[in-house]
Formats: sequence, C-alpha cells, structure tokens
Amino acid sequence: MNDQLKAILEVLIFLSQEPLTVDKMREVLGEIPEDELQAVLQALMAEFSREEHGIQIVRSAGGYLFTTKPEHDQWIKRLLQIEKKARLSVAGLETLSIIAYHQPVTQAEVSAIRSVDSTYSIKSLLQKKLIKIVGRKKAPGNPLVYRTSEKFLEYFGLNSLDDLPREEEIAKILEEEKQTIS
Amino acid sequence: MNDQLKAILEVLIFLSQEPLTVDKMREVLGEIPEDELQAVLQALMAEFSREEHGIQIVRSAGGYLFTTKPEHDQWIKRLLQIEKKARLSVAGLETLSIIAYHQPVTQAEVSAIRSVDSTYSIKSLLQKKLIKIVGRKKAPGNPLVYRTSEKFLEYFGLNSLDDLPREEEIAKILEEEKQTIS
Amino acid sequence: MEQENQGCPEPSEETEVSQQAAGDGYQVKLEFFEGPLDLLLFLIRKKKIDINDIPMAVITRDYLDYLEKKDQINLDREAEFLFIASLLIYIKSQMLLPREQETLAEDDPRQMLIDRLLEFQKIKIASSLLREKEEVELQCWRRTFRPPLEKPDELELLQVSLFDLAETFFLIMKRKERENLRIIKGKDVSAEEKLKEIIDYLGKNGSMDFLDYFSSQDSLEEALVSFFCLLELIKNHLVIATQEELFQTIRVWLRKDKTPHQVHGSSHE
Repeated sequence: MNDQLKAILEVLIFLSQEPLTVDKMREVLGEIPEDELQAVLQALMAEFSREEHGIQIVRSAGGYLFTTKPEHDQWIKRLLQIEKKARLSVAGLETLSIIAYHQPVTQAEVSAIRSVDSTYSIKSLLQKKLIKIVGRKKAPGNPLVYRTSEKFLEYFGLNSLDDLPREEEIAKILEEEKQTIS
Repeated sequence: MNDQLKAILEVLIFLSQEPLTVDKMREVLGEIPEDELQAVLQALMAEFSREEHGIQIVRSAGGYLFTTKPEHDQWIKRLLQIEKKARLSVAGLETLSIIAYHQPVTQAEVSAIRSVDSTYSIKSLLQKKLIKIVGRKKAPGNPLVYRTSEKFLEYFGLNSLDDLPREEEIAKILEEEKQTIS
Repeated sequence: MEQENQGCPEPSEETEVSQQAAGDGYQVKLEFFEGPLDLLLFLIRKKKIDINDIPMAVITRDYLDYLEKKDQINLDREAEFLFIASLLIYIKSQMLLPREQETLAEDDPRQMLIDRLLEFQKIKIASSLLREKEEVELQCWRRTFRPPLEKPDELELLQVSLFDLAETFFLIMKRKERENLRIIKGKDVSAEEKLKEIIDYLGKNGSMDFLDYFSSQDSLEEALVSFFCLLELIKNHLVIATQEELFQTIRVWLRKDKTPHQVHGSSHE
C-alpha cells in the first residue's frame, strides 16, 4: 500500500470543505492510475471505519468527506453546549458593548443606538450573567435599567470599569488604519 | 487501551474550534482518572504521528488540536489554490517579541525598546488578535497594558509561554554571532 | 520506500524555487533599516566592534554618513533616526569632557546606549527564532470549518476579547454618525453588475481585501449589495474567502477552477 499517497489524500479530504471528488484529487496530484487511487481511498475509509476511530470518511455528493460517527452525538452536543456558553453572537457583542459604555441604560436606549430591537440580546446576556438589572428608570413606563456584572469584568479580565479602553484610545488605534503598510 | 474513550477524544479534538484543553475534555466527559486520560491522549497522538497519516494531533496553547503535517504543505496550496500564506512583517514580529518577553507592557515601553514609534504595529497585532489589552498601568496617563493572547501561542505552535525561546538560547546565538564576527 | 513514491508526483521545481524566494523575503528587507537601532547594530557588526566598548567618534561619524545617504533608511522614521543621532553626539561630547578622576565603569556615558543595544539585539534574535516557528506553523493547516452538524446556527458564536468589545462600540457609534449624515443617492445598483465587477477585479488582481473594497463603495446601499454578492459567490463556491475572526480583513480569492457563468447555476452540484 502506498503510505505517502494515503497520507496526502487524508490531508486533502481533511481540509476540503465540500466533499472532495476524485477529479479534484487528480487535479491536485497529477495523473495517478485509477485503480491505485481507488485502492488507497478504500484503505483510508477502512482505516477510519475501525471502532477505535471516532471520525470517519464517507462518500457524499460524489466526493469524500470527514464526518463524525453518529454514536458519539451525545458528546458532540455537550461540547457544543459548553462552547456556546463561552461565546457571544455578533448581536450580543454589540449590545454588550453599548451597555458597557453607556451604563446604566434601558432596553429602549440600547435598541435606539443599534437601530435594532435588542430585547432578545439583552435576555441572552442576562442568562449568561454578563449584565444585571439594577432598578428602574424614572421615566414613562418605568423601564428596567441594566449594568454590566462582576462576571463581565471577569470575562474580559478587567479590574474595574475604569479599565475599559476609552473611546478616543480605540479611535486612535483604529483611525490610523490605511496610513502605513507594516 | 480504552478504544471508546480514544474514539470520543478524537471526535472532540476534531470538532473543537480551538485547541481542546484537558479541563474541557473533563467538562464534557465527566470524571475520568487523570492517568487514564493522559494515556489515551498519548496513544492518540502516537497513532497520528505515524507516517501513514497526513494529519496529526499537536499540543498548542494548552490544548490539543488536529493539523496537517508540514510536509504536505505543497499539496494543500494546490488544493486551495493559494500561493502562500501571509507572514508577519519585520516590525510586527519585533513588536510581538518585545510584548512576549516584557509582558505586561505599554505602547510607550515597546516603542522605547525599538526606538521606533510602535502604535501602528500594536494596532495591527491587536486586529490579528495576537495580543490583547489586559488593563491599565498605574502611571501618568494610565496607559493601556498589553499581553500576548492564546492565539499568539497557537500561531507559533507554542503550548505555553514557557515554550518561548529561553534567555540562554538567545545568549548562545549572540555568542556564536560574536565569534563569527571577530 | 522510494518505490512507494511513484503514485505521487513531486512538485515541480518551479514551486520549490518560488517557495524559497518567499522564505528569504524578510532577510532581504533587513538591509533596509527599519529603525535607528537596526542601523547602529549593522555598523557595529560591520566594524567588528565590541558592543561593550563602542568607539563613539567612529560610530557617530558612520551613523551620520548613513543618515546623509538616506537611501537605506525608512524615511517615515527620520525623526527617530535623528533622535538617536543626537544621543550619539551627546555621548561623544560627554566622553570628551575632562574628568577629575578616571571614569568608573558605571559612570560610562555609553552605558545607557549599550543597554539599549543589548536588549534590542536580544529581541532581534528572539524575532528570528519566532520567525522559524512561524515558518513551520504556516505549513500546518487546521480546519476552520466543522463537518455538517445538526444545529449549524451554533457556529456563528464568537470568542471575543476586550478589544472586540471596544471596537464594536466604536464602530456602532461611527455607523450612527454616518446614518445621521447620510445623503440618499438616486443611483440604483444591480447585483448583477456588482457580481461582474467583483469577478473582473479578482480576475485582474488575483485577490482582494474585501473590507477595503466594501468601504470604498459610494453609498451604503452599494456597499450592502457588494457584501451580498460576496456571500453569493462564496455560496456558489466561486471564490474562497478567509476571515480569521470578526472585524479582521476578509481576503477573497477567485477559484481558478470555476468560471463566472456558473454564478446563477444551482448551488447543488
């Protein structure tokens, strides 16, 4: 068996976002006898179908692709769940940045700045405990007022809110944008 | 050897968006004896280090990660039709080295060591996420303080800051250079 | 082992050569002095001088000679080169002053300069060691995508840093400012024209910095259309776009194996 070819095919399938077709393999590797290519692909699939592997190579849409084996789904779900807890969506990040810099602030104020209704983002930040409710504003409807939490400081490694980069500091960093090519 | 655990770890490392730490594995899998986990991880790394595999598991930024082996780089570039990957500029790399060895450090301190204004380099490294803001220094003007990030470790294939080239290593090269000159 | 190689053609020599040239790129650039300490170290090395015992008169003269020639220094850094020049002259004058006693080692007016040079030299070496690591790492590719999963929406979540937080806020405020000032333009932008424009540009230039392109658009509408066109191109596998993280530049390449007329073809191959 041609070990080097096997290793290279493994790499190509690993990095290809869409199922890798035999034509594409040929294009990358140059001419290879059909039967040799097929034999190596079979060997590669056989190798990963062994029980000690959690990932496998499957044929899909006319090509080859790495997927996970279905029997490990429960662990995959747990991993994704844990990753999700540590991450923010773009909307969440926008909302959080406004609360951080404008606190104390109401949902309506955040929505006005983002030009997008932010109820859902605020709810999700509350669940992640990155923000907290600190009371109500003396205004029509007495809306709830939000502030960032202790956990927010922890998440971003800050000692206090005074450590937040100031607007003019960020502006200075960002505005020199197209000046030099480093 | 615990084949099932091996398969599950393979899946988790394969799926994780960043190097998967042992802590996170534990969080997903529940309690597993430390030595068992380590043994399986070792076996998994050994398996993929064999020549017939084109992908490998490396230790990076305190976790485990699948990458391709360097010897297959040429084929990957052909697959993705990419000429070459961008490298850091000389100024960027110099600035990054200073931050790596002197962290936590301010922009003014970096500029002093280089004798060159380093605002632009720092900005560019921030945007590449190779460094991060970690607070302020208690000094006039309360300047922002920088550190290297997790991504810095990943970018250079380091497991932790302890893997940075050591002082002695640098001193040895200095000594060699001296001898070639005189 | 050698026989086993047969199935895999070796890369052409051309690839090898171009890779090597790329690898040497940064060393060539070192001949051009980024900053004053680069120049000083170069002069010290050239004269084979001991860094701990710099003959100030010689070095100062050489340094000033280079400044006059200027063709090898980074002119953006002229002020910084001049600053070190004045420091050299100052040290030289200090050393010429008559002293009551023999100079003690710690009183050496050169000490500050020596310390700086030694520190800088260390950084240079550390940089070159990191460069070697970078070289290897750039050849190790990782997957930036996941295999098809049940709930793909979870992929959009980001890991964010303090800088992202501040930058996001700043960008929202900018956007706000612009919204207030926006002039509504009559120009209609068609997606078709925009698609063609992007593909033509890529055909000519190979790749593009999408954020630059995006911000060079005349109106918000036009910018948005160009963004949707990019999404369309990615969806149809006509271009490769890479963005390491949010807010970083999106780099776009044309896939050489596809042709533009496939744009409106079905996305299921």
